[in-house]
Amino acid sequence: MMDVDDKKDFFICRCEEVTLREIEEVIDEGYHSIDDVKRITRAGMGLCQGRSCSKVIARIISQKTGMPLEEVLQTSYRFPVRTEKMRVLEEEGDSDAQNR
Amino acid sequence: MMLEREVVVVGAGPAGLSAALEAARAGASVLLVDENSKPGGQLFKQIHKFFGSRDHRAGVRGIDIGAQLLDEAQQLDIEVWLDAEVCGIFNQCDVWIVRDKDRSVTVRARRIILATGATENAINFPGWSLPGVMGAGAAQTMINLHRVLPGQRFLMVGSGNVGVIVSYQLLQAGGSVEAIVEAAPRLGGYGVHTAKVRRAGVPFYTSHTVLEARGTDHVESATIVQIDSAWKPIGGTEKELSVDTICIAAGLTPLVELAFAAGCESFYSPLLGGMVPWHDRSMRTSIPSIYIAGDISGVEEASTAMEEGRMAGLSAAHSLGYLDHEQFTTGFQAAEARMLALRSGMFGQKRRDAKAAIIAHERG
Amino acid sequence: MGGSYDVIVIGGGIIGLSCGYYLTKQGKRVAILEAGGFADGASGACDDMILFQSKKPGINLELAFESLELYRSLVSELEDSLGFATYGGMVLIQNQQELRVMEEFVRQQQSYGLDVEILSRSDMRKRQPFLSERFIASTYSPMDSQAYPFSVMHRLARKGRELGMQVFHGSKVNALDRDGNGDYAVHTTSGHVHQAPVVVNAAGAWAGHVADLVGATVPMEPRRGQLVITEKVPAVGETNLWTAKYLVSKLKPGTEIAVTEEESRLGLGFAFTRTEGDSYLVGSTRESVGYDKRTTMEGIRAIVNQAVSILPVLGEVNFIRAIAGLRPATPDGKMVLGEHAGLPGFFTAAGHEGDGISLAPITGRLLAQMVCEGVVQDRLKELSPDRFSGTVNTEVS
Amino acid sequence: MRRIGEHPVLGPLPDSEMVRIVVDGEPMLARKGEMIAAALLAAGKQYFRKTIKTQEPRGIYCGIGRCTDCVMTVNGIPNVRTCVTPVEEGMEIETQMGYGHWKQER
Repeated sequence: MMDVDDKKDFFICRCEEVTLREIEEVIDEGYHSIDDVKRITRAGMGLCQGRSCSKVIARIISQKTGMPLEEVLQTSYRFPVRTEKMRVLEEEGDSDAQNR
Repeated sequence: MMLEREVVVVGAGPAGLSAALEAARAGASVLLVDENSKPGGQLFKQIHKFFGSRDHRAGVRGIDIGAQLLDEAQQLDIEVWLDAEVCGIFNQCDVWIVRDKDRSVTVRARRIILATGATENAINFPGWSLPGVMGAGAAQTMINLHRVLPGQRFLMVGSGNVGVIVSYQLLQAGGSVEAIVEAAPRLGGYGVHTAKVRRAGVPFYTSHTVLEARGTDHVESATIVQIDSAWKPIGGTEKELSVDTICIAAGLTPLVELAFAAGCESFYSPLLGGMVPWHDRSMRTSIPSIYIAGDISGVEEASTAMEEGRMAGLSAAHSLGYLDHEQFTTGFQAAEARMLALRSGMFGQKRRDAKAAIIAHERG
Repeated sequence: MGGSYDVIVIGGGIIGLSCGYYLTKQGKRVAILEAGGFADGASGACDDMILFQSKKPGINLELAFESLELYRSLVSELEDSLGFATYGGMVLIQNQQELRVMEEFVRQQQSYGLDVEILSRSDMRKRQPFLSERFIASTYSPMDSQAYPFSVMHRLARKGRELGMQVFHGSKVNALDRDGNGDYAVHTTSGHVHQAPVVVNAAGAWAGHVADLVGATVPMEPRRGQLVITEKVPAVGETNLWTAKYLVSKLKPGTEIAVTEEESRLGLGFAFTRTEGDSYLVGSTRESVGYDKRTTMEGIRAIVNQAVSILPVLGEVNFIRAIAGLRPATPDGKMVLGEHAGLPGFFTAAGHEGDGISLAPITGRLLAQMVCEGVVQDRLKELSPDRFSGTVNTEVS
Repeated sequence: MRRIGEHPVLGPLPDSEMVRIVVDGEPMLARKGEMIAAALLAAGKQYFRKTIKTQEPRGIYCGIGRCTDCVMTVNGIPNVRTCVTPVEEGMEIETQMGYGHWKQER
């Protein structure tokens, strides 16, 4: 019978290709916040900045440590919340004329 | 010199459109911003008929409601920036927007209404990152908006409203739905939608989930399995389905990144999708210049989002001095009454209580 | 409630963890008290660099050489690559004025044994083909290296724990007192009280406040640095890059280098380093804004526009995040390392400004020697906290 | 994977001006203004990129420009989200291997 528990080598973080096993190992070491897990495994550091994985990682931390999900869910975000090309900041189109 | 606007509405879905309309009708100058090339958000993917009271345009399809709102927006000469992504909010009032992925502009807003909607939850299983595994919303966008079937043989994971409605729409688009699996012992969606899909012969498997997806460059098959009350797979119940696309409809989470990065305080409401910005009855967050409306304030439906949008639009305009007290209260209370009417029945009551808990929460 | 130890280290950044690790290696029972989570301070918001060219000749440069060797041995001790790499570094020069200042600076560094030279324009472009045309020359040192702070801290903590070291997160120190026989009682906001005869103040930008708790004087000013992080991209040239203006913002080698009003207000300087995750850290600013760690539109715009003007290819590269950290800055630009006179057992190891990553291992080892052997090498006397005890602890800009 | 011709609610697929795009060197036609991802799905393309660490194939996941799994190299520029980028005449689209490569000529 396939025991799901031994299958932990699939990705939780799609962008940085971080597996469930790697995330659980770091939690077992005593790192119990999304930021801690991100900084050590890189899960959440990718192009989508944790949009696909941060809620899942919070659930894994909560299940493994017994901490209520409410205390673990991500509430700190950084600008820019959309990825942009560096050239977009070159000339700020601040005048009304440029924006009609 | 920085651009200035009285009200900037972020997101032109049902909530944002309604908020922009109410604020503009009240007399405020409104800038409506949306990152897509077409406004309407989820409305333009919802080809099913809405139900509810006549006020909620029952019997009208989502896409038609969207078109009506757009007409009204044009008549009121609301300034709309499409293909405009909001990247940040500084000092609680400076909205950083990048237009057409090409040029950045900062708009100083006296009021900001965030109507950024929600994002789909993930379910992780071996093979879930294969091409062919996608959100049910992604499949809905492909068929209803882009008119392309992402596959031929579908497995739907999740039997809530999104799961059953998208399954029906996949059938309408010419796809075949091999099964709908639901981890809970009972089905989730409203009976009317579930019945349509059952009549079409789609098998439902409750207390089931996806064990694994297989394929080299794309999904080729999926194994589903029965799970016990502790969500653990039960040996010997595996069933392999020959499918090429797996849609995940495991609920939505409010898209709160802009609100929290701007500094809005959070409140945890599991029933409404998780962390939401705290807000008072008038839809104002902990930051006086920032209001919210729609799924960002708690995942519900397009119809409730439209009413919340009206409430937020009216409150924001009124806080700028538009509408006298009497005009404001009649409009606001009418919208609030319609919204509360939507939160009826067993599901509705739970959402009503969850919303009341947010508003009642005494901030530390 | 709380434990008793040989040494309590206040601050769990890369400096605190290095001190804790080397003390534990010498047999001390150590507890590290970190107010926030893992790498919440400047260590988690910096540019990974073990950079020699930005160090004024003298003690900083000398210690940086020793620190580099320690990193090499840490790679084997901690059984991890630590993201340690030596890509080399180039300081870009725009005009004759900057060239004169850098030639003098390079001469001094060479006299201290740094392998650094000035490259001609064509040699410069061979190593960095994407540069804008306006640069006339650059320095080059093959020694400039880097380490990935998160791996270094994670592995220091893990190996330290294997040897018995304790690390407590979310425990902010709010009181420090000494009992009759000279032991320190360290109170935390969670109500714990830990005892130890020796306390090491490694609280970075907050080291001044920790010193106040025990009546000591450490003038420390937070200097905010904003950074922008790009998406993953193929390598942009061979080496990491800085501009001569970056050195001005950091060391003020010569006031002749012209800077614009915005550059001087933001302390803007170009720093460009490739990270463990194949993305680039693009910096930076140096702003005296107290403990405000938020990024600003002005800061992000200045950093991004500066980068694109220097490396036009970056125009098409996406930036995915902006962060800020607080560099701990002392009035004389040198770290504080040593025991406080009149407070036996109270040490400070902080104030590395932008050199925390490069000097962490050597700081940890020297601090451990001071605690365990009770002797201070002459060359380190200039780093003693007592150099400030005469001055009142005002916010020295 | 194909276009939805006749739809009970949306009606027949309106005809559209076509544009010529080049996908991994192969020219093909796409409907003017449709998203790159939709055009490639309609043409039956199995995957859009291979990941950096494990070279795993990836395609559409969120469909609305948030998860960045559908990125490809477009006109020499890597990491373009194909589900929210419309096709244009003469567009060069490449399956992105890892983080892509610099377009040498500027």
